[in-house]
Amino acid sequence: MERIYFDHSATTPVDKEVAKVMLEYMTEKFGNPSSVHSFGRETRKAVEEARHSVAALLGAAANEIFFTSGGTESDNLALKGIAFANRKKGNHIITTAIEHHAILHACEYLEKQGFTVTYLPVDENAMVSVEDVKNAITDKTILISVMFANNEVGTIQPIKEIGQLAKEKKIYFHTDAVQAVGNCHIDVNELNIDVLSLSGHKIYGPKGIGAIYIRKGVKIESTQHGGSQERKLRPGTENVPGIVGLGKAAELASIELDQRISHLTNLRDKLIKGIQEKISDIKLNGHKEIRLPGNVNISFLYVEGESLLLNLDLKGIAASSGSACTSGSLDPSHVLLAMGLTHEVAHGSLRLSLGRGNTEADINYCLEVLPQILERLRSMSPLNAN
Amino acid sequence: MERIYFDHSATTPVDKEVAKVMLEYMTEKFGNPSSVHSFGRETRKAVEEARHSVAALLGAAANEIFFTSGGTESDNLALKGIAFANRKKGNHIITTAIEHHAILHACEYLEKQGFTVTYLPVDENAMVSVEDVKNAITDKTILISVMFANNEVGTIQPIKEIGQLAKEKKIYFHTDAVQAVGNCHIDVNELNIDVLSLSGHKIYGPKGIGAIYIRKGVKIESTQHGGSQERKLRPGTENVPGIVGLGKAAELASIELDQRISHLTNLRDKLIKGIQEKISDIKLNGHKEIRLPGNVNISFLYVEGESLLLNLDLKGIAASSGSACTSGSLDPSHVLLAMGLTHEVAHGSLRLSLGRGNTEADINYCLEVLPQILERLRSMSPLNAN
Amino acid sequence: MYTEKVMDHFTNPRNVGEIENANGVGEVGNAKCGDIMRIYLDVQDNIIKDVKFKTFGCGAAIATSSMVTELVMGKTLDEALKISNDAVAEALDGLPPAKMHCSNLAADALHEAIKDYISKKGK
Ligand SMILES: Cc1ncc(COP(=O)(O)O)c(C=O)c1O
Ligand SMILES: Cc1ncc(COP(=O)(O)O)c(C=O)c1O
Ligand code: FES
Ligand code: FES
Repeated sequence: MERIYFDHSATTPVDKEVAKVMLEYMTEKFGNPSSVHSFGRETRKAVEEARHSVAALLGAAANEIFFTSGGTESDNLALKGIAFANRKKGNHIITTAIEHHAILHACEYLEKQGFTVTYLPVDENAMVSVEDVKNAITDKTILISVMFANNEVGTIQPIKEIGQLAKEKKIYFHTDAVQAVGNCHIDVNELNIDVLSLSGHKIYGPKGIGAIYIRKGVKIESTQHGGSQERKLRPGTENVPGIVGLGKAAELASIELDQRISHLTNLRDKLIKGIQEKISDIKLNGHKEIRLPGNVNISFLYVEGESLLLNLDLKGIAASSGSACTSGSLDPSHVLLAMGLTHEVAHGSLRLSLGRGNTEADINYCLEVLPQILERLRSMSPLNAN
Repeated sequence: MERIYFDHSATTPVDKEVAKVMLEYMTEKFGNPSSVHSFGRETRKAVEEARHSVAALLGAAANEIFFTSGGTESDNLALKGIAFANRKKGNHIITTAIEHHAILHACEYLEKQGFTVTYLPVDENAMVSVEDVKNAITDKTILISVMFANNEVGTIQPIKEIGQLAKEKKIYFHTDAVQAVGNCHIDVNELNIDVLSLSGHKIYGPKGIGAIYIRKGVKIESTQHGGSQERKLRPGTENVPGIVGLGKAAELASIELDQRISHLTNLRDKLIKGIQEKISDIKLNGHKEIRLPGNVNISFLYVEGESLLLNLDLKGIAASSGSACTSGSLDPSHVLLAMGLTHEVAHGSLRLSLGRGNTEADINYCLEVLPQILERLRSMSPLNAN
Repeated sequence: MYTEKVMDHFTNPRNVGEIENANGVGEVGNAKCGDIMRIYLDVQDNIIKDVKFKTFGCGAAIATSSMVTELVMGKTLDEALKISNDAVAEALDGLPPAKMHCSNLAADALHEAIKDYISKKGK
């Protein structure tokens, strides 16, 4: 059976060119960048070139980019690194209720360490209000962390305005841009971003590599201790193939960005429209327009996410859900609940996240299969009104 | 020019089979192991198989293995994770003066957090005394961390005896086995090891992946916060290709271990003997017998390490040194100084770390080139007595 | 890491060795890394007729030693005294930031050797 992948927000396949260059740096150019000899020199050079490529994608300077093991580590480093380094200035952090767990759980940890965290609410579209951010600021606030785009419902936040506010108030502004990088135009200077997290495997790069942009002058301390790699901020032998792969992926993202956005937006809107036309009792989650180009998130009333996923999987379609039943935790997605969805509606949510490899044919196939599955599941449901 | 790689302690090339399987998990089987669909199922399975392979190499159970981003992270997690989780029991940690910076700097961090750390001295062979460990134990001691084999001079520590002692005293015992794994027989039960760090790129596996063995029942807390990957101890999307690659490398290490040890020991002894015969005024660093099979570390009096390295590099030989001039730091290798070497002698140290790809011909070439280089450098040296 | 010029002076160092009846000798140890350099001068009529060096140090230390001897050969003492660390590094098309201190070795040893010559002459 042909398989259709609609779960690009979870992870993406590694681009062929990216894989090729990584292979070269695994078996041939395998030196440790810290080494004096020629094997070391060639990888040291490659790491610096990759740093330039990542910087270019964000409008940053190369020496403002540090490589980490992924989005989670970048988020942890941003929050803990800034919190502990600026403790004397204050102990208050502002974030939102819909952040990724990497942010939320790092914040909970910081609360145990004596920090105070404000978790801002969002509206029914998962949008944060700049006014709310403003009102939350106290003279103890040292950091504002608001995600660029939400991984579940795709809503893109007013980053520029929040950045502007943070700048005026001289508070550091971090954004978790793991989902936005490669899908949105990002210029850290234009948007007033001080610190930004990104992850390789969400942009057709490798898993196990990420980066953090840190504006020159930001006071931050490391969370991992060891050698002097990454200017001591992030010790450990550099993951050269990962770094080189991320560099290549960033390069491709820079080149293809406009094309990706228009391709994905087109497919996304076609899929949303098709579902709306063919299936009743649904709810589009996230902001109607200000959303990730590849994100479709819809709640199908009267059905439960996991059984929807399993049925789609049987038909060769890979997707994800905000249902509690897929995560093993008690509550459905904290994002959907924060948007005011009831448990029942949140339970029936389906996320189809499109990628550059998807085609109109994929969308058509999905639009053919989905109504049948829903009919079957709804016919079994005790909640179904009809 | 042909290049000879004698820097396997710094990093190793990725095995061809390892690279092949990684490639498959980058471009085809690229799913996120947390996903419900078929793409997720196939990688979830692969991750668990890799966990078994790593466990098998150590005589551990699969559920005692957790994947990290490398040796540095494993070391940090071991020390900080155990320290913070057992703070109520005590605040004293015992380690040695010759640990890798990942351990030493993590300890310094812990000292700032209120822990007390004893750094045990070593003898002239870089050997730790079990008696010293015993005498350092107080009723506040919660953790003993002694490296398995030293990365610079190769000395292998009395791990079993220290483990036995720790077991009797009911103190956790961690060992940084980054250099020993794949080069020594290790059975965590036989050796009484509670926690062990290893790194993929030192055993012909990928960079950017490592693992930590944690004996069932050991109280440890995570240092990174986020999703529920690696049973919440180490959140972040799993580096599937890295994990699968590490699994394959562990499998190969299990199969080839005896053969690697005899091959390397043979080459090592030939190289040491040849140098001793051909070059005067030298000093073999590290224990004569109880050392890593591939480690040769020799100080050449009257010369400085970096110029030695550069000259070797010009002849196509890649090596490393404990000289301050190669590291940009103020002091030469803390390991060599802890063994009682003077700055000058430490400055002239050369580490040739052999790997499974090296041949007798490589050794012969090195023995041909090295005396010429030393003659040249010594003729320039103001220290040379003659 | 190193420029072509550095590698050239490192692999083919100029003026290595000792001058038997040197009338100025300067030796300095690099406080930062423990490296050592010795410079021998043969000064005639205030002019450096010959200069040689011996160095225990890194690639940059050897290259700067070599370069400094080349820079001062045939110069007057006044001219030689004006040669700074930066000038030596510059003549080598630069040094990596972590290696800038190595050039101190060469310039300082030269200045010590000149001082030695002047003090001996004064006696
Ligand atoms: C918004 C967001 N932040 C952080 C992460 C964590 O990234 P990673 O899993 O690469 O550590 C993810 C993806 O899982 C994400 O979507
Ligand atoms: C003994 C020892 N411990 C820890 C490490 C750190 O491992 P990594 O660089 O993979 O993080 C190394 C290697 O650099 C090592 O040799
Ligand atoms: S009914 Fe089984 S987890 Fe929800
Ligand atoms: S002289 Fe030691 S670093 Fe250059």
